[in-house]
Amino acid sequence: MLGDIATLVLQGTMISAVYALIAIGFTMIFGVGGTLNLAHGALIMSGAYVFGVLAQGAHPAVAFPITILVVALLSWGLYQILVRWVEENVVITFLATVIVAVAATEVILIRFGSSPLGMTLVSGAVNLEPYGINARPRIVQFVGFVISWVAIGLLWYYITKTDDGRSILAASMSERGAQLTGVDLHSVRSKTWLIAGALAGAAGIILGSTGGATPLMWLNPLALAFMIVVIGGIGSIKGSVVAAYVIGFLEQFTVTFVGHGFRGILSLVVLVVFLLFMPQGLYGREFAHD
Amino acid sequence: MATTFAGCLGGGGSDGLTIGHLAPMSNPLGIGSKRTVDMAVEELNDDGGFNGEQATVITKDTRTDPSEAQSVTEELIQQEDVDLLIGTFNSETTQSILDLTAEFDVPFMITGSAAPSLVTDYAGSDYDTYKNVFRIGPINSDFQAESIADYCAYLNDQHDWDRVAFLRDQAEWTEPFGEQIPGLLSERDLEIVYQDALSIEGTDFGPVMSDVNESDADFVLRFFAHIDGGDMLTRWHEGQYDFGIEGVHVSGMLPSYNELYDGAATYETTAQSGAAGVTSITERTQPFVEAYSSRYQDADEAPIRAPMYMGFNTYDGIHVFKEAIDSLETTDTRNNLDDFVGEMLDVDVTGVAGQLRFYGPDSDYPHDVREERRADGTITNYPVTQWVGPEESECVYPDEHRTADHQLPSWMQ
Amino acid sequence: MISTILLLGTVCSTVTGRLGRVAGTLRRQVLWPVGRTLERLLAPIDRVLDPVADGYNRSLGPYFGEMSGLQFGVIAVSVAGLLTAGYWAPMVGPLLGGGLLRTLALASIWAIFAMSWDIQSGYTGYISFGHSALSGAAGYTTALLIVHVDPTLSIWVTGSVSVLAALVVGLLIALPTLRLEGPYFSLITFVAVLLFYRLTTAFSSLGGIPGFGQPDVFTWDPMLRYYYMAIPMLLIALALTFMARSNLGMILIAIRENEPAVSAAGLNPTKFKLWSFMLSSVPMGIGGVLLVGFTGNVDPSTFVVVDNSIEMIAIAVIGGMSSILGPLGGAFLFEVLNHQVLHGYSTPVRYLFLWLIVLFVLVFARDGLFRAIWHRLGAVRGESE
Amino acid sequence: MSVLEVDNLTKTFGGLVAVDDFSLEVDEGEIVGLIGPNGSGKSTVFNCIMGLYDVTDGEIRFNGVDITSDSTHQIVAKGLSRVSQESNPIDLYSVSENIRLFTLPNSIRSLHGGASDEEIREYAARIDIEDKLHEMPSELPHADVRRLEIAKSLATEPELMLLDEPFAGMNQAEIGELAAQIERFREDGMTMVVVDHNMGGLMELVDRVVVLNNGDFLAAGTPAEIAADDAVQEAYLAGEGLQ
Repeated sequence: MLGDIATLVLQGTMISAVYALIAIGFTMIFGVGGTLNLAHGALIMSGAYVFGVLAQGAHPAVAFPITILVVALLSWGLYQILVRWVEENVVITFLATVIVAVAATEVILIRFGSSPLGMTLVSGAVNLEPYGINARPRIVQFVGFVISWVAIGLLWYYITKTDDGRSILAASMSERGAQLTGVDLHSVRSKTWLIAGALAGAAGIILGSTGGATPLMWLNPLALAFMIVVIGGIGSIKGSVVAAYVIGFLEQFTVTFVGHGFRGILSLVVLVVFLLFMPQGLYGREFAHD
Repeated sequence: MATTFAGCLGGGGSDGLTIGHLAPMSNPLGIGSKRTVDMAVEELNDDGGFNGEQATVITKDTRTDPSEAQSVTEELIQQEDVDLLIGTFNSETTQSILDLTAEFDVPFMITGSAAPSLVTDYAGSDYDTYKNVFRIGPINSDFQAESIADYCAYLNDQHDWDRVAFLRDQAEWTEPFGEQIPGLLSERDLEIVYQDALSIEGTDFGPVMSDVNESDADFVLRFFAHIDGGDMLTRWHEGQYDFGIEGVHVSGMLPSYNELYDGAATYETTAQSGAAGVTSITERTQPFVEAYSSRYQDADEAPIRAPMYMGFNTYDGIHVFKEAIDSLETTDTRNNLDDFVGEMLDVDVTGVAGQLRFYGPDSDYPHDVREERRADGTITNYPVTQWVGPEESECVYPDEHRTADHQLPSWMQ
Repeated sequence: MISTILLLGTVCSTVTGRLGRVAGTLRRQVLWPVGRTLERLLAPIDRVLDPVADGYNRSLGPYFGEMSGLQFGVIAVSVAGLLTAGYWAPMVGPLLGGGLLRTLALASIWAIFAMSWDIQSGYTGYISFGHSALSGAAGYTTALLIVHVDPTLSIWVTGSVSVLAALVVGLLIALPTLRLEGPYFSLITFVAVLLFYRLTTAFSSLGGIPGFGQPDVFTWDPMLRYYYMAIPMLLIALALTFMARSNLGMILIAIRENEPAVSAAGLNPTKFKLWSFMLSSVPMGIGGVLLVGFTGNVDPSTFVVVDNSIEMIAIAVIGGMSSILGPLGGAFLFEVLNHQVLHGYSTPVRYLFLWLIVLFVLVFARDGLFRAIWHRLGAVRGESE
Repeated sequence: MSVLEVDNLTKTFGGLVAVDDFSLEVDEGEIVGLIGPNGSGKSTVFNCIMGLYDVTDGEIRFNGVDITSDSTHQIVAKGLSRVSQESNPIDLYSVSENIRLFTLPNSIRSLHGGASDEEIREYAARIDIEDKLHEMPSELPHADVRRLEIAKSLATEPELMLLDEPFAGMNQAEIGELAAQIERFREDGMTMVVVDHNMGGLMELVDRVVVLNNGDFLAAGTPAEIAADDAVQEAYLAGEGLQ
């Protein structure tokens, strides 16, 4: 039983770290521009495919940063070329980004077909059975965990300690206020999309090198990010990290004690409870203006 | 009335023989199938044609989408006035066009779906309506389950493996296996020590592997068509788990699959009709595979070395069709359906994936391809292949077709 | 190289933004002169038809919206075209790759879906990503009744129970969520349809992935089938137009534009949103029943999958959201493009092209193609609308 | 008798107390001014009355009926109406349609009810925008947009109207004109509460002034008394003064 719990904690921790990585970019864009970027999952998917292709020719250590850069640029490009022209209308942005996502699926189908694309970031696994934990986690999972926390740490440093980053935080608190203090909203948003893209790229690499890349792989991360953001509170990075762990552990719990087929169910129940009774989420701000 | 209407649209049935081929064209299975139908028709056209007539093939993409399949099928029937429909992969796309083909009396050869219900719920319950439907292969899931159970018994003989972890897609297609496998295994003195159905919407294999490991199973018997087992295989290799991975894995049938996953599929097995062309199931298998690979060695898209199982069946289907047409002495199948069915039931052709004969109207599986059994009753036309290198696989079961013994993973040897 | 390919995902957008100015010039230099010439040609027709339109405006105008002479003419010709399609489509069809009647029948079903989506999402701005769950509920109800109760049940029985089921599912989704803000509402509908999909694929009692093949199609005769789909579609269009041109439409749009103002007007927004959802569920149910009669197979990928919901949205966007007749036109444009005009291309290429058109419309013609044309038609003689 | 009674109203946002134990009574036919520096909680009081915010504590009664937990549309139906600080007409609708929206019955069955064109013209005439009925809100000058807000409010036939900074952004001439129109409403028997952050426009108009500071009741009295009140002066010292 104790071993079960240790296993659950280990596996929950690993998967949650990836979930956090998936959700943060989504919540940042939501927080700063009020934009629901439904193409977030598609950016994650492009991260997986870009890495998958690059890793066939280049060393993963080279392919990794290039992929992050490419996806960050894709995300930035998506903002510059499409979203900024429609962002004043929430509904149009919503629809435009979801159409980008389905179009991305078609592009992948045209180029790669529907079979999965496998890739390797790092190989190897650690056998923890001698330590009483019934698991042989892959090294790539540890890497994912580290990447996730490094990314969160960097982001936290950037947002709280640098002027540049503070303008993002200010804009997510109050756009009007930020504008009054001389923040250039457009450049803040561009930066947010760039950072969110980099995070999505990292998430895509981890997802791709654990489960392969497929043309419909954007759907689940998007639903996940959406749920995490609602539970964590819209626009709150801290909330998203916490909610990612809540969801990750809930899933692990379901898998351990109920069955693998029921994976997402408990998290869905939690989502509905939140929506009905606590729609502002764990760390959502109650708005007050007078 | 509808038929006559379609007739005047399409321009009559006497303007040559047209074969409609249906497959998901973004899937290598579909691509392989398209190439083999083109090959077969070209060869047979050169070899005197179908009852003297030249055939043309029109391939339509079903996109694994039932309504798309229906739409293109209707087009094939009404505009192209096809005399034969062949192909379809997913059971849902196949099912969605059964009514349509039956309504217009178009012979339909299934070459990619193994669900028994496609026969039992249709020709099995209303023979007269659905007598146009034949299955060329693979053998249906009921026989597959039996054959896989025999294969497990072989593994037990070979390695003393008698503890089985039974995993499957949480999807309707694995339910016949879910129902039959436990009984079949216990008849063969194998014990299921762990079982679960995995969500096809994405599964984290970490906990799954832990659970299997904890159950102390000798091997995993898994049935994955929707789930890609790549994550599982990588964990298996990297974690060097002490169990084998056996069963059916549709993604793993792709000839380039093991390369894609950097060799993580090595030592896994999957059952598949045609055995990926690695063995001589009949004397025609190897010539066919060689012709295929020399013809498509420079193609951009997979599969390059051999078509996947659907390709074997589609190729055989065209040959069966020629056989029936030559005996029928007309290519107008739609207006002579009863005679055509009669000829089909008389067919006994050596194909590239096995000997082809069909069950008659009164059997449990009317018009389904017959399983082949050796003298002791063991089914032999559902071979199992094992990955042994990045591009190499061997046929490990059954005895008749075996090219190598089943290998233990290197870390278990 | 790969990045260029992935950039394709946002190709549409290369056309946008930077080229916005070019488009502006294009509009001034090419489109306006062309438009003006057209106006000059059309104005006399407008004038000739005006008396007829006036008669309509006096009698039915208050209920279905007023029209100019030309608008009236276009509507009359379109309705006549749809009603006679069974006779002319087989002749025109071969020019467009054949099978036109099937495409038009399919377009009729999608028109029902898109119009139903529109009266709820397009009008209130509460975007539903889960409308396929409603048609799915109707389809699955029909199938389950046929499989488990009695295969010989009449369509009137299975049909009405199925529409009721769509309504019930609609209420189940709408009641708890409509008091939430827009994005949450969209999320719940999105999750609802994913959940529905998972249930139908996982459990054989719900047919699993192959679904139920037992229901029969209404007919395989293309002409008859077209009319089975087109006539209910036209009736639904009439009913929804009537609703949309009433106070209800006015209030729903006000909810989209400024929900607090609706409360301040003494109107209960939740009640009207709920009503719009119910009003949407019923035709969704009818569309679901028709789809069963069209395909004869009830399975997750025909009825439930989230792509279907997105396709409804795309159709409504192309035609013009919050106009009912816009989505109707959008459905015919979308399906004819998909199945006839782009006939020779592979499926992903076709869909990619269609999605790019949708993006183009979202950026450059937010009101939708048919709404834009409609307003131009109304203004050929200078006056606004 | 009191038309509106606010008893011990408290509203907190998280830890922040926006309104603290505030009470107010308004008698029939009165015009009451509610003033206070920026951020003193005036709009919050209005929002609580109109059911936009959930009240933390206290009770609100209208004509003796408890409306504390009613939602906005129910409160409007009972005869209370508010002209909000921000003008937010629906840009897609003309002036007359914007007014018509406020006359529609709250019923899904009433498909073609609502005010007739003449009735809409009358509402508009009460605030002198009857000649702008066919214009779009985006074409109107600021003062007319503000008037449209009042016309919409009038269209709900209120007994009591809450006006939130009606004079904001207007020039002296426009303020005088509007004050005169408001005066006319009183003659028609309407009760009103007018919020402003200073007393400039209110002095002539209101019968009585209530001052809020930091969410708290500070003072009440006739405009002249308030102008002379030391505590009020002090509260405004930090701000721009009372004028």
